[in-house]
Amino acid sequence: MDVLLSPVILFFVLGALAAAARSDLAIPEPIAKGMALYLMAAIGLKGGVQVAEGGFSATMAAAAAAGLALSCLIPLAAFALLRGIGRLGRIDAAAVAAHYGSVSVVTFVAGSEMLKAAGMAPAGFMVAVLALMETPAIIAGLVLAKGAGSSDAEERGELLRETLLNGTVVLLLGSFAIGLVVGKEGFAPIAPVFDGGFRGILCLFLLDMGLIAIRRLRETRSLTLRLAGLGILMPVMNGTVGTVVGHLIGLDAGSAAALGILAASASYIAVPAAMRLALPQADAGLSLAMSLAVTFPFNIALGIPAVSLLARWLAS
Amino acid sequence: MDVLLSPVILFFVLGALAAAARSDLAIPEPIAKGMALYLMAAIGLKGGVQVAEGGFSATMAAAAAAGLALSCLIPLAAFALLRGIGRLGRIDAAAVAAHYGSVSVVTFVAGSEMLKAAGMAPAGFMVAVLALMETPAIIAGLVLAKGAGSSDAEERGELLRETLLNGTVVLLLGSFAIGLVVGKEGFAPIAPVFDGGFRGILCLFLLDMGLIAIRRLRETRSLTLRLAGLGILMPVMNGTVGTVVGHLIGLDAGSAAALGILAASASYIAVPAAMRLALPQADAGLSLAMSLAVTFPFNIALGIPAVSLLARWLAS
Amino acid sequence: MDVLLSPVILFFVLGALAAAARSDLAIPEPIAKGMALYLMAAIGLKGGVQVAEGGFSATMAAAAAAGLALSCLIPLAAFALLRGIGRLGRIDAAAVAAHYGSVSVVTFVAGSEMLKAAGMAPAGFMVAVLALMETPAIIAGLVLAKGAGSSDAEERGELLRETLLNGTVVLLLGSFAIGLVVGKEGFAPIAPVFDGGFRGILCLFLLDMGLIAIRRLRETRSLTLRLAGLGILMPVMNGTVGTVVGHLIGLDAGSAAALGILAASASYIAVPAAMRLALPQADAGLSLAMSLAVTFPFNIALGIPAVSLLARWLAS
Amino acid sequence: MNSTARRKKVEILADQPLVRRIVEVVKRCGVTGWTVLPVAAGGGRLNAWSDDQIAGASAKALVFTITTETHAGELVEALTPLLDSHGLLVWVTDVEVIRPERF
Amino acid sequence: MNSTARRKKVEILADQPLVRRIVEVVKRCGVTGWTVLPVAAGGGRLNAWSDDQIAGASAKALVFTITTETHAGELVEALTPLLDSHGLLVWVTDVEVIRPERF
Amino acid sequence: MNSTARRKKVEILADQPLVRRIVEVVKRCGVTGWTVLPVAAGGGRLNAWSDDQIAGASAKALVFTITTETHAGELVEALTPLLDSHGLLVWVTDVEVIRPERF
Ligand SMILES: Nc1ncnc2c1ncn2[C@@H]1O[C@H](COP(=O)(O)O)[C@@H](O)[C@H]1O
Ligand SMILES: Nc1ncnc2c1ncn2[C@@H]1O[C@H](COP(=O)(O)O)[C@@H](O)[C@H]1O
Ligand SMILES: Nc1ncnc2c1ncn2[C@@H]1O[C@H](COP(=O)(O)O)[C@@H](O)[C@H]1O
Ligand code: NA
Ligand code: NA
Ligand code: NA
Repeated sequence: MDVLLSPVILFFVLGALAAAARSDLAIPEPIAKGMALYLMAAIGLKGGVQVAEGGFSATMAAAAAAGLALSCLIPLAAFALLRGIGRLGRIDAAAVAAHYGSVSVVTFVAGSEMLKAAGMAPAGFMVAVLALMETPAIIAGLVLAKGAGSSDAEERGELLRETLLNGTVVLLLGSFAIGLVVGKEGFAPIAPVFDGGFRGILCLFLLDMGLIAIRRLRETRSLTLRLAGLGILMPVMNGTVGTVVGHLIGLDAGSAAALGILAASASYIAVPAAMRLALPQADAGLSLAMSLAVTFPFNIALGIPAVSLLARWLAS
Repeated sequence: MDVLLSPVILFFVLGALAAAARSDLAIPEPIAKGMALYLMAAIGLKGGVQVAEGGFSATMAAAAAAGLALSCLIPLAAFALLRGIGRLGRIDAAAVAAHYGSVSVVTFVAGSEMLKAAGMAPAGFMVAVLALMETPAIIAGLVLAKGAGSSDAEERGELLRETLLNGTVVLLLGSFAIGLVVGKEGFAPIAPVFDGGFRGILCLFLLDMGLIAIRRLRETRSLTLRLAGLGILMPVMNGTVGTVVGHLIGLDAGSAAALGILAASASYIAVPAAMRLALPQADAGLSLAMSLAVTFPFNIALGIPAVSLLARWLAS
Repeated sequence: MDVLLSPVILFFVLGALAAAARSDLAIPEPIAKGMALYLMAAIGLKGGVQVAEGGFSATMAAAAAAGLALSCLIPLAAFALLRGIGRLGRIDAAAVAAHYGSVSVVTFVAGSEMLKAAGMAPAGFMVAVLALMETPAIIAGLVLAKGAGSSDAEERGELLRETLLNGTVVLLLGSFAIGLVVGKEGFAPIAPVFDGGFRGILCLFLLDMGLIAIRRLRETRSLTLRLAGLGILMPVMNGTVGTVVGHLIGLDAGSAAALGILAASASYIAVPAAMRLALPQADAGLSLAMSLAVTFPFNIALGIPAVSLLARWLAS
Repeated sequence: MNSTARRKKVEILADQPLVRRIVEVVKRCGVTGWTVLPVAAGGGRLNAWSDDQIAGASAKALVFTITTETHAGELVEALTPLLDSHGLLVWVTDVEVIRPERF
Repeated sequence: MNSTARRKKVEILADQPLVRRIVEVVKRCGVTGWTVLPVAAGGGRLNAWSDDQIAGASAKALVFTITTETHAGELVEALTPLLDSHGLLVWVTDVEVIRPERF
Repeated sequence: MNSTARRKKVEILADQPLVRRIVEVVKRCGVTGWTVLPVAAGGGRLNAWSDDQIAGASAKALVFTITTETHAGELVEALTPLLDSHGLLVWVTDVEVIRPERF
């Protein structure tokens, strides 16, 4: 409970309230993007440094495999729900499903902070799992849409390349690798920026997320009540599955919870950009409204605490 | 005297000199805006944390009331001077008067730093007083202009809403509330950013202020010598009144000086934006030139030290 | 060798690899510019503080004179090489020569960090030498181009003013002066930003440099193999000359190496902007490709370590 | 083959804080869409300005909408009250659009 | 004296991630150059949007090229497949250029 | 009713560092105002570029002014010396302005 009164969450609430009251508070877009890049570099580095300390293990490989599997399979379940309950067309359902199979870096970061505060910090390698989970869902989504759109073989190759070399993935894995190479000692001189500054920047970033989430909610016309409900049901299901899988493959409670958080989270950075290219006929506003304005706040406020409890209960 | 050789002031001087010499030195606008938001979040948080430590008191209520009164009344005096001595028309006089009744966040921040360095740090609740003083002056200014412009009832309601929910006010009061809630302990993990980084960022921000102030001075054609004189006379008067009022209502020397600084300062963020909407016929360049290029540098260089001396002398 | 595995260099490599793989990773332009300004302010301040500690000396004057001489004379040698071996026309050769006579702030910063890590930190006054070396080369370049373009006397005066008051120079010398005035004590409160944050920001900045260097390399059509070769030959020659001169005028090994690094580096900020105005007929893409995409990476990877070895060997 | 048709592009240069109000006027005139371009600097009768203001209070933006001649006329009509009071600049260009049904 | 000539300015409003692809189409049509302007905000049939997205996925850009009538026609033709599928807006204006050989 | 009139919109695409000089030329030609739009990217005869340069040395901007046919002609004339030497692009469009006295 206490964790909900941490500055990080309170800044998110402040942003949401300001947007709800139609305040003109706004963070300049390049600053927001700069903070996002900073957060990715920081978690990549810190994860790499931790793995450099702890060494590799079989659990890591199991976590990676589980993450990949979740990212491929969640879209299938999501697609069925979105078509059946959500009454979406094939293309829109496939696009939204891809968002939910992929992951949200900021949800992961906020979740890690909360887990750390609760004394159950996830393992450093979970950052690599995060990076691995970003893209398979995109491909799953495209398969679900069955090559809709004008995509021929060459175009699909191009899209695959663009997806795998997506800025987020490259920065996360790259920083992770740098953390691995430099280790704790090499990290020390840059720690004031990447460790000391981390939570403060995260506060400002979540302020912006609160503003954006509520503004997007207001601007979207195609978000039905049924779809909003799915925006809550899906993270509940995916989070449970992810945490249980994490527990079964032998992850510690914190890492299992982190896997649950990854499964529960929905992308709003990498996937929207890819869908814009690959499924341009899909309603981009709808996917963003669901992932950013429904699922993200739900996860921050309730999903993460719930998943932590579950992981702790499983481990006990 | 020594305080004038602090890095913060010297960076302001550097910016002013660079602009005077027509150097092409410039800080990208999103960066400047990002720094402004950071500074507001930081002073809000720090003020809230301090109040959380010290608890509420009757002096706080008195300070808030005094601040509100000053923000409402200063525009009246300023309006008379601007019409009489400054020879401005009613609309322009009302617009400029609103700027002087409201406050400048950066002047307050620079003043707090100088007071702190002089061992007379103002109380944490002065941040809330700052936020309260931002908007009443805008309404006073509009009343002085007597509903000039095409504003009907609905439009006035809209304007009031926009003014009260101005980004600055929301961020200041919101961060103050967050500081109150999380207290010293919750602030610790984000202190490296919001406390450790504070003075350094302030340096870079004042570098930009120096550049902007002098550039604006050069671009403005409607700033007469009489008006420039008023840009110095008004902060002297308002600063004296504010400090004396602060002393009379029982504030400690540092807080009384801070109230003087708030009274002496003129807005160049919230009020110009509001005036652009509510009094579009007013000469926006003139208000900005007076507040930013005359009063702001005067306060930084002379006004703040003078007010500090006065407060110390009253308290002794 | 170990220094090549520092986070700073590894982030440069990450950026270069990402650009080579055509990832869409990109740092928003205002952020990159903000980081550049921050780095200049930081090295200026730190240099000034160091000189304030150490006091002035005859060596400093000698270093300044040597720097000025190198900045004036390097363009002559470079011009001859670029015309003879590089087969460039007079105007293009003069423009490129000016880039190589001037200096790269980021190369200097990266070099200083590496020298510091190797226990041979350069003297604080080398920052002032850096600032002095920025502009003479521009004038030398224009003389070499023999007043080509439509520049009459008035225009030349204007250009000289703009060159001397270039933002980089003003910020470097201004921060240096501020560091001198405030000294170690005045620097302490802003040290978390300007010292603590330095290497972390440098990492992110070099990430961007890696991205930009490789992207520029790909976009440029006029970079021949001969010119690319000169982009390596010139820093080797200039670095050797600079280091030897530094040794002869009595600089310590670290400062001699720093002078070598300055001589070896080629401008990609101040000079391109000046050339755009003064020699608009020159191929701007070519100069940038040589300095940014060939010489900068070469210096970071090989030039700086080589010059350090040379300086250490001379001093031993 | 693409079908094309003549339309009017109405461009409005206004102070940043006014953009929201202008967009409301634009929407009321039955246009199908509108776009806002950022403006970096400018100069007119009174002052030169550039977008280096901390508050953006002196910053401007360029709103444009492509629409039929009729709607364009209505829009210009509806903007008239703001023209002098808020110092807008408005101008209209002939354009040829592809997919006329979208405008 | 400057020689001038009539040319066509083709403007394309598109999603940011599509710009690279559009530029490729533009280049293939034999134009001498192209320019991209940033777009701050807009609104159309579905949603209003503004460029405050962290990822820029809903951001737009305005690509324009000035070229001969023939090349303009070819470009419009080449863009057709993307018009509906990717929701581009395309319009063409008459312009008078100085130094016609550059366009 | 609004009075409208024909004017010329002169647009100049130039390197960022040149903008100050161009604005001086514009001012000398008796126009009532000018506006600068930021440019994000582009490509021409030599290189493609985008505004990711740290120094902005390869960045461009778009200056435009709306003015009478006479002044537009003078402006084009005055820009001629810079046209080839500095690689400017200049083009002119017909526009219909509201409140003709402002242009
Ligand atoms: N008639 C129009 N005039 C100007 N911009 C438009 C127009 N219609 C649409 N747009 C722009 O195109 C984008 C997409 O429109 P739509 O596909 O209708 O959602 C909008 O966000 C606007 O920026
Ligand atoms: N035909 C054109 N249409 C639009 N923009 C152009 C055109 N030609 C050149 N440009 C722009 O002008 C810049 C310089 O062109 P160039 O001088 O040919 O390298 C390019 O980077 C483009 O931004
Ligand atoms: N003739 C014009 N052509 C282009 N832009 C103009 C013109 N006149 C004014 N502007 C723009 O409108 C703004 C306000 O002009 P003014 O109201 O005359 O101060 C200026 O800062 C310019 O950005
Ligand atoms: Na997920
Ligand atoms: Na005041
Ligand atoms: Na050099």
